[in-house]
Order: sequence, then structure tokens, then C-alpha cells
Amino acid sequence: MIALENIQFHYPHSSVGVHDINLQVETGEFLVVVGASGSGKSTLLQLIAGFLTPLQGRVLLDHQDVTQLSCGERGLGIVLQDYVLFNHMTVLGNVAYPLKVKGVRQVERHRRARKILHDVGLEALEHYYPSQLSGGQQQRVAIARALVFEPRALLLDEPFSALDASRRESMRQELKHIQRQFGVTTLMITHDQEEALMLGDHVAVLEQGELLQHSAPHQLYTQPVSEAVARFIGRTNFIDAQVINSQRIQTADLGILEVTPHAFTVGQTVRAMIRPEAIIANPVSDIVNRVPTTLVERQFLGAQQRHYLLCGTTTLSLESASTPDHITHVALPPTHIHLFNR
Amino acid sequence: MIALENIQFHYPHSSVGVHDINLQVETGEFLVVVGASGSGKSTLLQLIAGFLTPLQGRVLLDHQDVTQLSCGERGLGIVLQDYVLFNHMTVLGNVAYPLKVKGVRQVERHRRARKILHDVGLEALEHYYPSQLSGGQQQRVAIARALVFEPRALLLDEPFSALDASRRESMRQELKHIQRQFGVTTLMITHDQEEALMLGDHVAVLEQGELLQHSAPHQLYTQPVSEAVARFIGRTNFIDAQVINSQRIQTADLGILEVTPHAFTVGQTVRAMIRPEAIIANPVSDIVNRVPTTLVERQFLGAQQRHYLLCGTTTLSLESASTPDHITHVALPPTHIHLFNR
Amino acid sequence: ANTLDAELYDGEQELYEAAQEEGLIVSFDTGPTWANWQSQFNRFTERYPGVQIVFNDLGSGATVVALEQARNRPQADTAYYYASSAINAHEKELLSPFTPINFDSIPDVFKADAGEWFTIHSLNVAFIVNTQLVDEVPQSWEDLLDEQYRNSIVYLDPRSTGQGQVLTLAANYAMGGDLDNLTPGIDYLAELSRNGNVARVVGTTPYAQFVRGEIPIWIGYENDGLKASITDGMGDNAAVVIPEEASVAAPYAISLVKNGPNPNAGRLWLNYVMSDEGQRTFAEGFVRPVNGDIELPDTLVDAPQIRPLDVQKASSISADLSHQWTQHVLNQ
Amino acid sequence: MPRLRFFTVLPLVLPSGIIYTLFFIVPLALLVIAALDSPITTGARLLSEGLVLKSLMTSVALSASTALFSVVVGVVIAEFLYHQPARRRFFLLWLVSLPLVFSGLIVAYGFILLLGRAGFITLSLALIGVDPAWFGRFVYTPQGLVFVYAYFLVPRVVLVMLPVVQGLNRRQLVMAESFGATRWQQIRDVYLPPLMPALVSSWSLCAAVAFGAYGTALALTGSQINLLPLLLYSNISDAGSDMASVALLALLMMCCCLLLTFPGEWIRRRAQHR
Amino acid sequence: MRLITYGYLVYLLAPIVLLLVGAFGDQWSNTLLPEGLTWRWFISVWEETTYRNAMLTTLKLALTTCLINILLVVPLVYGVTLKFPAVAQSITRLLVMLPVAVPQLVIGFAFILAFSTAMLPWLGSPWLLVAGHVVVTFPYLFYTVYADIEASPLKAYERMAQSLGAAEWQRFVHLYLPLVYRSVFTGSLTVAALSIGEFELSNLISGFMTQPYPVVLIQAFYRTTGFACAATLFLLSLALLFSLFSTLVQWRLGRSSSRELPQ
Ligand SMILES: Nc1ncnc2c1ncn2[C@@H]1O[C@H](COP(=O)(O)OP(=O)(O)OP(=O)(O)O)[C@@H](O)[C@H]1O
Ligand SMILES: Nc1ncnc2c1ncn2[C@@H]1O[C@H](COP(=O)(O)OP(=O)(O)OP(=O)(O)O)[C@@H](O)[C@H]1O
Ligand SMILES: [Mg+2]
Ligand SMILES: [Mg+2]
Repeated sequence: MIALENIQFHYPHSSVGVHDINLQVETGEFLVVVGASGSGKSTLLQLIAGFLTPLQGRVLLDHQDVTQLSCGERGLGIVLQDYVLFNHMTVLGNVAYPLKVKGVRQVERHRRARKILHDVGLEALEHYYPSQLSGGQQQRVAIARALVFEPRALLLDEPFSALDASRRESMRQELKHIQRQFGVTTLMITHDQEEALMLGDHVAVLEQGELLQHSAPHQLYTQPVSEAVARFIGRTNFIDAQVINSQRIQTADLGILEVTPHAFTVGQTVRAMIRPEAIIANPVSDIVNRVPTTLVERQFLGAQQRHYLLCGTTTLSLESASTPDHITHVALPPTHIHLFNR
Repeated sequence: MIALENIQFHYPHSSVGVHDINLQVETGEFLVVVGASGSGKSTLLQLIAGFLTPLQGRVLLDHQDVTQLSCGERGLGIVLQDYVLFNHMTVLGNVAYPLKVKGVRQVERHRRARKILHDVGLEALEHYYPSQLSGGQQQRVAIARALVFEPRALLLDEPFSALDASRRESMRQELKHIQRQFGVTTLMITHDQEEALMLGDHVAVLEQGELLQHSAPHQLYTQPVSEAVARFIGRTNFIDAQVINSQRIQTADLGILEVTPHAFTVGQTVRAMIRPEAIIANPVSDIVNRVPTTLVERQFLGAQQRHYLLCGTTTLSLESASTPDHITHVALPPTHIHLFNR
Repeated sequence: ANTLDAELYDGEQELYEAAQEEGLIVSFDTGPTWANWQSQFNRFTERYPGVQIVFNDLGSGATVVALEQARNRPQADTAYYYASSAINAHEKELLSPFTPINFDSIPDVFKADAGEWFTIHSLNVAFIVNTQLVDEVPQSWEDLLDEQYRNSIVYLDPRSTGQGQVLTLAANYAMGGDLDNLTPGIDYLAELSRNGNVARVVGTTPYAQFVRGEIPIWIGYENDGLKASITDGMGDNAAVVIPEEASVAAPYAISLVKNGPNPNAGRLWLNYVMSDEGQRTFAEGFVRPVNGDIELPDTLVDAPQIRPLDVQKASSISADLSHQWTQHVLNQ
Repeated sequence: MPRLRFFTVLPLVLPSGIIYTLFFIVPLALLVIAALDSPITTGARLLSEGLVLKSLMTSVALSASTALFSVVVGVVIAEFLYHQPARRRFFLLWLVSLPLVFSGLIVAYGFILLLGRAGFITLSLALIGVDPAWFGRFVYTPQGLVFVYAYFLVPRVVLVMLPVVQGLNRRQLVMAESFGATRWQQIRDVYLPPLMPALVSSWSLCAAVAFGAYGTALALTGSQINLLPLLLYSNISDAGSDMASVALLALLMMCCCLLLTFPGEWIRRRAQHR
Repeated sequence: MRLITYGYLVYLLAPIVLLLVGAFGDQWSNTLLPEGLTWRWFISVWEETTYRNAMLTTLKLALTTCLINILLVVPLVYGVTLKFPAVAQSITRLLVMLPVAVPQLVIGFAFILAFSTAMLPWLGSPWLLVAGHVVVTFPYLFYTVYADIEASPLKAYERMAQSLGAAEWQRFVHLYLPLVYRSVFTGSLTVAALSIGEFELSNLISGFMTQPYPVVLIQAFYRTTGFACAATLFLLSLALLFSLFSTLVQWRLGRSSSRELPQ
């Protein structure tokens, strides 16, 4: 279990860092931390790893306060972006290295390294050098090396960013698989929202050093707590509006929209959000929030079509698998409309 | 208009190149050439540009045979992957350069360069150097430079590959917008199938120097002419089968499937393909091709869910916006099943 | 230890044994192509196989500088130079007194009283001409100014070499100057350079270059010309001319260096050089030994215009000579 | 861990620091002290002799022109090597960089054999009627030194320029060509501008090296050419000269070389970081 | 381009070829090529104690210089890259650059000033010569190794190993040394070659008994052509050997030392 309590950190002579982070990763859980570049994800990971020391707050590993321990003493397995394998050591040498520095005798450390290589399916490659391996194999070596000394948790900093898109997909599956198999608590960093949704048991969204939301992927997507989260995860339509009452809002181009009951005060200006796939094209005529529209442009995305619709001066995008010839009306189901402060 | 007639080319001392290509891009059309790395896309572009000369065949521009003309004489606007701006010249200098080498006087060439900079929305940046611009702005400079001398056509070689995923989307829109605005015949190279589908009026698929298919995006996706095209464009499920009669095939795990009438001979082994989004989950019970299945894993992709289903030993993937709790049966609509030679 | 068959002088065997302990002689500035030193080395090591001899070739002035720089950690056992440089070194207290055998045969003006330096031979200024490269062999200093010798003349740098100093003095005499008035000589050399007749001024003996045919006319010492002609097979291609107006006989001296690393070997070497055999070896190399009893080869003729040199005086003006040469010849 | 840093760094850096200080900083400091003993009077004396100024001019002219010559030749060779297949490029590069490990002396003598009054080329040319007295003098003149120095400087230029030339975005040339630019326009507008910083810095490097070297000149021409380093050398080996003026001369030379080296380096590094 | 390149190569090789020819020629006086074929010049060079000693001195000097350089530079680069803040790093780079920028003639003269005094009477001692060589060659080794390490994943390795609990000395031995040995090797070849050919400094500061070969070589030029040529061949062949060797090494080791510092 990893727990961060009120972690506060900024780099010397600057105000960037992470601010008042509280976060908990349960034992065996796979948490993905996602955020834009420069949002402090790596900083957070380094604080947990012990490369950086927080100015305030505590880092707990399995309920033990490790805030003042050096990184070597924390016993964490770390896999970095480019894996950082030792190129002059064989696969076996790499995996056995953490045991070597701990003084484990050669026979024993090779036995343990071989076992874990077997588990990640690399037993045949133990005498290879990293440069002779494919990206996926290198990743597995890095993970094996991080797991060999039975770390308290696994930290991964953008392990896929060095790969090309086509390779990434299969490596994700592999990582998920290994993580499940070992049941090791894992914290992974990425800037790719799709990856975060796909892999995480939970996903934490970081922006400018602050934790915006920490929840299960589905909840993150469907119930973002703020406009920032909504913007970052998935594609969205935003519509400016004014609250009429607890169930209605007034928009400039779409008229009055019904929404689910909310707590905004009457007259407040808000921003309404709806996902492109939530909009219904050519709905039945008695549905709520039915709006006339004209189709401006259609983009073929393969499995889906994206439709650009104009309602007054507002452009909506709508994604659907089907391709209606004309779109005269759309409906915005109230349950899919979220309101945010503006 | 660009036309290639029986173009044949290979590099000296090797057999790789492009083979017997016939291709036509109508005036004002946006053609995207897509293919795996090394499939000969850039070779094709260089043949059109005049950097390479075909061994056989002709290159026509607006019905004029330009096969023997040097690249400078063809009057094509070229935008390469990393834009290749002249770093030591300002934006204005870059855009005016093609006019400078043609001997246009400074006042006149600046006037024309400024006009085009205005059209692409960069009039404020004319004194900047390329290193001070964002990727999107650089792209626009490159396009402006390619358009300034009113080229017969625009050739783009992977103009987005140097960008990160989040930037790419908006730059695609921008390119499409500018292309429409100028109405210039455009041939663009990419290895990203999504991009190809999104941008192209037509898409040509190249593999190992051969033109596999050349059609509108939607047709390419729904009616790939070969397994190779199907694999390359979009995600697919493949099922090995044997032809029973002109409307039925026999599969190992899914039993007998109905398909649309086809011309394969009875008893022939074929490969059936169906897109993940074409599979229907939990269909009504009297539908054709209804198969029992078990849900193995579910991946949340944001707007969609991917479901891994096991039918016997065959894994099918199914993508849908909805998230049924259980999937007990799926249906494979015959119209979405395509058969290929195996 | 090696023994000698017969001693050349009393105590030679004893000195030889002490020298063998040291095993080495460091002899500064005795370049092997110069004044038949190569033969001296050969004969010396033949006689004393237990002692090796090493040497360098710096130029007289540079030798004094080298001794001075290494004053705190002397490198050399003996130093050989133009006598006025010897006086210079003596004034700087770099030398150690030693009276070799036959010390008395040296005229008093050619040695320090206690033997800190003593002359071992002298050399006469001469024009050495490669007749293949020159149409008409010049006979006088005046001739050298002729247009036909454009780019032909090489001589040594007076700042760092004795030969350079001596030939300047010779030219000075020829042009009517004396040791108190260097101007005529300096002006002459300046004019020679200005005419473009001087090809280069070099730092050490260009003997090898002369033999190779790089140099048409070298204002040097007669022995080098005779050696090139007779010993090194140039024959009539090398002509030696004692200039008509004046020449100078330059005394060359040798010293035992103060606190040298191998003092006994050094003494053995100096004794050998002063021995009849050593002096004869000079004569064989067309060098005039200081010991007047040695028979000279026929080719060495005495010419009346060869002037003896007042070394004390020459030493006192040597710095001034260098300076004037730099000012008027180099700097134009 | 920052607290421990000082003690972990010390043993790593101290030995080098001591050697560097004792055998580089201290001697140079003593030199500067000696030179600045009475700089005005010594300097005035040096200047009044006029020789210093003249030597300085010759040295500057020699180093500037030999550097320019080397840069031009070097960049052409680098460009040629760029176009060769890897194996041949490696072989040629080895050949070209041979002079780097040669002592300047060896080849000085080789040049006398080649270009001297009785040199191979001189005598060969004499057969077709070129006056050997005229041609044979060339190698002993400052103009001749330009060519001899270039022997050592060209490889340096090639080694500096080759990576730059290799790193050049060739597609800029293609791009310019596609606009219809002629060969010469391509070179002037597109090829040379990005090379400029590296060219300037290799020029200054070569000039500094040529300015400071004396071995080759000494072996070739003896001491009579008025070059600053030769003047300094003959003053060092001249019994009559006083240390203060020699030190001042040395200081002058050092400053010239630093002035040549550092701005060039600065330009190069700045260009690299862009 | 081709013309200039091959022209330069001819220009480059011509003096070397003539030296070779001259060394085997019996007599060479005002002729196009020497007459007669002989070994005797090699024998006479070898027979002279001064030259024999100088060869040995040069080899010993180069070896010692290399060793001391390695002992200095290997820890220095480790310290500088990993422990120095950016500013200190660039200051170090600048300081290391200095001995290359200052002419060796000036360094030599400074040595004479500093070490011929009664307080530091070291001028002429072999160790001072070694120190001089170390000072003028060590920038080359430093820059070779430094550039190589900068381009290497050392920093990432360090951090990774730290997280695995490796102590400082373990990281130095297990990670740094394996990364650095190639460039140390190629850099040492450069240093040895430079040290072998070094004349300008040695000429001023070497003691007479420990004159390295180039210093005695210049005196061979006052001798017969054959002797002079034969004498150069020792240096020439060493130079060729080193250059060939380091080229081969770089060719085989692939990851070459970038010559950050112009030679
Ligand atoms: N050593 C440092 N000193 C000062 N500021 C730093 C340092 N390292 C990072 N920063 C700054 O801290 C902020 C957060 O950096 P961090 O590396 O944590 O971002 P990130 O979320 O990992 O981004 P990326 O996705 O680009 O890796 C950035 O603004 C960065 O510029
Ligand atoms: N100059 C060349 N000489 C020989 N073969 C070449 C040359 N250029 C490319 N090839 C080969 O021709 C084939 C096609 O190359 P091309 O550059 O056209 O591929 P591509 O489709 O553009 O690939 P990518 O997406 O990687 O850019 C490749 O196998 C490549 O190795
Ligand atoms: Mg990061
Ligand atoms: Mg390509």
C-alpha cells in the first residue's frame, strides 16, 4: 500500500511542484496517474521513490513512514520511461543486479532471477544483451528487475512513451497481465488518457501539481468533477448557459435545456458539457432537449463517424457508428449533461 | 490534376521501389496515400516531385507529361514531414524564398508572401524565426511557402508525424481547411490510417510498392478488397472458415455462418472478417448468426468499451458505446462479414 | 673494468676507472657534423669503451642559456662553444676550474687562468660555395652584394651562435670597422638582406643542407667546406673561399660544467680532446687545433687577411652585436 | 544527500585540481607576475624595437590566411567525405587525420625534401624550366608556411566540420531545388548559413593553433622569419634578453591565442545548443 | 570536391613518401631521388646512444602520461558529471580547455620561470616533463571521456541503481567503469600519440638525459639526409601505428568517442 499524506513540494527557486496531495493506492491495486506534460506527474513519482524529499507531508509504504528514507531503503521497484537497462550486462545480469548489490550470493541470486525471468516469459533470453531485445522484451526485463527483490510496490514512469503506437497496444496488455499475476501494488504515470482509462483500476488526474480527481475510469469519464478533467479525458462539447432553475438551463443557441437536478444557484452562468457520443441524432420527436440543427461536415473515423453540426452559432460534434444521410434534429439527454462553474 | 501511368521504379541494386502504379488525382481533390513503413509511399511522392525519375511510365500534371522535367520545373508545392523550413530565414523570408529564386523583385515578393501569410493566419509572425514558432505555426509556414508560387499541386509527406498526438488533431483540421480554401490538388502521405480516413477525399493504400486499393474512405473501410487492406485499416476480427455454399461458411468455433452471396468455390478455405463494432451483443434470439459466448475482459476506452469475448477457442473483440453487464450471445450480421482468400 | 694498454698521461687509468663508474659523458653543443666531433667521439669510445658519450647541438649562445636555466640541476658535464660565450658563461659562474693535459700549450689569451674554459681549436670564416648552384664563385664580401647571388646566402644567427657573431665581426673588419665600431659590419649585413641576397638565417649548422644542395652560398667556417669537398664527396662542387678583404680566426673553447653529473668522465673527455690524438683529430677534420705543434693538412692554407680575435673584447661586445643585428638586419 | 556531497566529490576532483594548479595555474601566474613587473617600461622598450609589432603583424597575417585556406579546403573535403559510402569514408578519414598524430617536425623535414631548393618538386619543375632558386625559396617564406601549416590544420577542420556537415538537413537543399533554385543559390542561401558558426569557430581554432606553434617553423626556416612565436623562442634561448620582456611577449602571445580560441568556441557551443 | 580531396591526400602523403625513400637512400645530393639502397642509416641511428635513449624515453613518457591521465580523468569526469551543478560543470569545461588554448611555447616558458628557481628546482627532471605532458594532453582525454559519458545513459543508470540500493562504490565499479572504458581507451590512444609527437613543450623543459625523441630528432635534421630521414621513421611509424590502431578500435567498438574537443 502506498499512501501520500498532504504532500507538498516545489523545486528550489520556483513555485512549480506538487501541492497538498493526498492519495492512496491499495495493496495490489493498479493506479494510473495522468496529466498534461509538466503537471508534476514525474515529480510525484520521484517523491514516492525517494529521489526527492517532500517539504511537508508524509509518504507511507504499508503503513510505515518512509519519508526520510533514501530511495535505496524504500524497496520500491521502479521502471522508467526508457527502462534504463544496463547495456553491458546480460538479461540475467540485469535482473540479478538488485540482489547483487544487496549481497545475495551468486548461485542464489541467479536462481531467483531465473525464476522471475521464467514468470515474465524470458527464460530463453537470459544470455542476451538488452540491445538484442525488442522493445517489449526490454520492458519485461525492466519489470523483472523491478520485481526480483519483491518490492513493496512498482512505480512506472511513462513506460510506453518511447514506443511507437502500434507496439504500445500489445505492451499495455502485457503489463496489465504481469501486474495481475504478481498482484503487486502499482503506480503508473502516463500522459495518455486512453492508456489511463484502459489500464487503471483507478485513475488520478493531476494538473499543475494538484490532484483534480481520483476515481475509477468509468466514473472519471462520465462524471468528471471539473471542466479541466472533462477536457483532458475524452472529447467534449461545451455550451455556455445560465441556470434557470434546479433542472433547467438557458443557452444562447439551443434554447432551454433540461438537466438533472443540480445545486447551482439560479441565474448563475455555467458551462454545460456533453460527450459527442451521447448526443442522439434525429431523435423521436417527443424527446426532451430536442434541437434543430444542420450538418456542416462529416468525418469518417472508421468504426465511427464524426458529424459537425451547427445550431445557431454553436458547433456541436456528434459521434456515432451509424451514418444518417441528414441530421435535422439532435437530442441532448439530460443525464449526459454535466454542469460546471464558469 | 496529377496522373501516374504505369509507373515503375526500383532503387539501384535492389528490387524495392514501386511497381506498375496507376493513379489519378483530380483537380482540387485531396488524395491520401497510406501504407506501412517502407511500403514505398515516399518513393511515390519523390517520383511525382521529380526527385526520382521512373524507369517506366509517365507522370502527368494537368495533362502535361512532366516525366523528364527536373523537380524545379514541375512547379509543385512540397511540404515534408518536418516542414524543412530554412532556420536562418524569418517566416517572411521563408515564404518569399521560392519567389526570390524565380527572380521576383523584393517589393513584389514580399507583397505576395504577406498576402499568403495573411491567408494562413500568420501575418503577425512574419519577423519570427522558425525556431520561435509552434509546430502548428511551422506547418502553416511550410504550406504557405508551398502555395506562394501557385503550384500545380501540393505534395505532403507525413506532415504530422513529427507532432505529438494532442497537437495532431487540430493541425489536421487546419490542413483540410486550407486545402479547401485554396482548392489546390493535394496528395498527402501518411502511415496513420485514421488520419487517412479523416482527411482524404480518396485514399490509396500502398503495400510493398503496389497499389492495393484506391477508393473513398468509407468504401475502403467497409469494403476492403483484400485481407491486407482490412488489416491495415481499422481493427478487425478474423475467423478462418470453409465455404459451404454461396451464402454459408463453416467455422470451427462459431458453427455455420450466413454471409452475403459471394463467388468463392465450395469447399475453399477462406478468411472471414468482421469489424468489432459490427458485432451485436445480446441480440434478439431469432437473428441470424447468433452465437453463444462468454465475456473474458472488458476495456474502457472512453466513448467506447472493448469487450473480449471467447467463443470456443476463438477470441472476438466487440466495441460498443453501451456496457451490458453480461454478454451471453453475439450476432454477426451477414452484411458485415467479408470473405477473403486464405 | 676495462684497462688501458698504455697511459697517455699520468693517472689516466685511475681517471678512466672513476669515469667508468659514471659511465656517461654529457657533452653540450658538440654537434657531430661540426669540427669533426663525430671522429672525436668514435676515437674516444674506441679508447674508452666503458664510457658512453652523448651530446647535443644548440649553438653557442643557446648553450650558455641552457647551462644557466639548469643551474640548479645541471645536465651537462662539458660545454663547448665560441670562446666569447665561454667568457660569458664564466661570468655567470656556471663553470668549474679544470686544467687538462697540455694546458700550458694554450696561449694565455685563449684560456681562463684556472681553466674554467680553454680554447681547443679555432675556425676561420670562409665562403662555402656550391658551384653547381652558382655561376661565378664570389671572392670577397663585396662580391656577395652582387645581384647574381639573389636568394643564395645562408648564415648563422648571431643571437644564438658563435659563428654568427664571428662572421659579423669578419664582415665588420672587411668593411673597415673594428671591435669598437660595429656599424660597418652590421650595415653590410643589413644591405645584404635588403638586396634580397640572404635566403635564410639559421640557428644551427646547415652543413647537411649544404651537402644536399639546398644552399648556394654559406658564410661559415672553412673546415666545413673542406669536409664537404674532400670527405663527403662533393669534390669540385664545393668551393672554399677565404674572403679577400678580411676573415677572422675564431677560437672555440670547452669547459667543465659546475656540479655536472659526471665530473670524472668530463675530465677524461677534456683530457682526451687536449691530448695529441685529440688535437690531431681536429686537424684531420680541417680544423686548426690550438696546439701549434700538430701538423696541418695541406689544404689548410694560411692567408694574411685572417685576423686573430681578442676574445675578451669580443665577449664584452657580443650582446651589443646581437642587439644591433636584430635592430638593423632583422628589423627592416 | 546534498550534505555529503562535498566529501564525496573531493577525492574525485582533488588530484586533478592539484596537478592543474601546480603545473598550469602557478607557472602561468608567475609568468603574468613577471610580465607585469613594470609593464609600461618593458612594453615601451619592446615596442620601440619595432620587431615585436612587425612579428605580430606577420603572425596574424600568417595565421589568418592559413586558417582561411584550411577552412575552405577542409569543408570541401568534409562535404566530399559525407558523400562517400561508410567504409571508404572511414578509410579516407583515417588518411586525412594522419597529420594529427604527426609531430610537426617530421613533416617539416619532409617538406624540405619536397619543396626545398633541392626538393623533389623543385627539381622536377626545373626540368620544365622553372627556376629552382625562385621556387625553392617558397617553402622558407611566410607564404610557404601557409601551405605547410595547412597540412596540419586541414584535418582539424575536417574533424570539426564532418559532424556538422553530416548533421545538416539535406532536405533543405532538396526543398530549395524544388523551388527551382540553382546550385549556386542553394549553396549560398541554404547550405552555407547553417554551417557558418562551425566555420567561424574552426577558423578561429586554426588561427590560434597556427599563431602559437613554432616547431614546424623552427625546423623549416630556422629563426629568421619574423613570427611572434619564433621571436619568443629565440629570446628564450638568447642569453642576453631580460626575463621581464620575454614574459611580456609570452603574455601577449597567450592573450592573442585566448582571444582567438574562446570567442570561436563560444559561437560553436551556442550554435550547438540552439 | 573530388579533386581537392585527392589533391590534399597527395599533398599529405608526398612528404611521407619522400622521407621513406630518403631513409633507404645511400646518397642524396641535389638529385631528384637518392642514389643507392642501404640500411646503414637505420643502423647508425640505432647505434647512437642519444637516439636510443630518446626512443625509450619517449615510450616511457607516453605510457606514464597516459596512466596518470587516466588516473586523473576517470574520477574527475565521474565527479564532474554527477556531482557538479551546471555552473561548476561549465567552469570546469572552460578551465580544462585552457591548456589547449595557451600555446605550448608559453607554457614551456612559464615552466622555465617557475621551476628553475631555487625553491622549485625541478626543471630538467623527468617528472616535470611528465607533468608538462599531462597538462597539455589531459584536456583531450577529458573531453573524449566527458563527451562520451554525456552521451551515455550514466545518469539514468545511477538513479536506477540508487533505487535498487547500490552504494556509491558499487555504482562506480559496476556501472561507470564499464561505460567509460572504451572512451578512456580511445582517448588514451590520442594522448599517447600526442605525447609521442610533442616537441614544443619538451624542447623547453626536458632535461638533457631525458630528452624525448622529437627533441633529439630536430638535431638529426642537421645531419645527412639519409640519417635525418631514418630518424624520422621511428616517429612516423609510431604515429601511423597509433592512428591505425585507434581507427580500428573506433571502427570495431562502434560507439566512437566524439571528438568534442578539436585536436
Ligand atoms: N529539477 C527541476 N528543477 C526545477 N523545476 C523542475 C525540475 N524538474 C521538473 N521541474 C518542473 O516541474 C514541473 C513538473 O515537472 P514533472 O517532470 O513532474 O512533469 P511531468 O508531469 O512528469 O511532465 P512530462 O509528462 O512532460 O514528463 C515542470 O514545470 C518542470 O518544468
Ligand atoms: N535511396 C534508397 N536506396 C535504396 N533503397 C531505398 C532508398 N530509399 C528508400 N529505399 C527503400 O525503399 C523502400 C520504400 O521506401 P520509402 O521511403 O518509399 O518507404 P515509406 O513508405 O515512405 O516508409 P516510411 O513510412 O517509413 O517513410 C524501403 O524498403 C526502403 O528501404
Ligand atoms: Mg515526466
Ligand atoms: Mg516515407
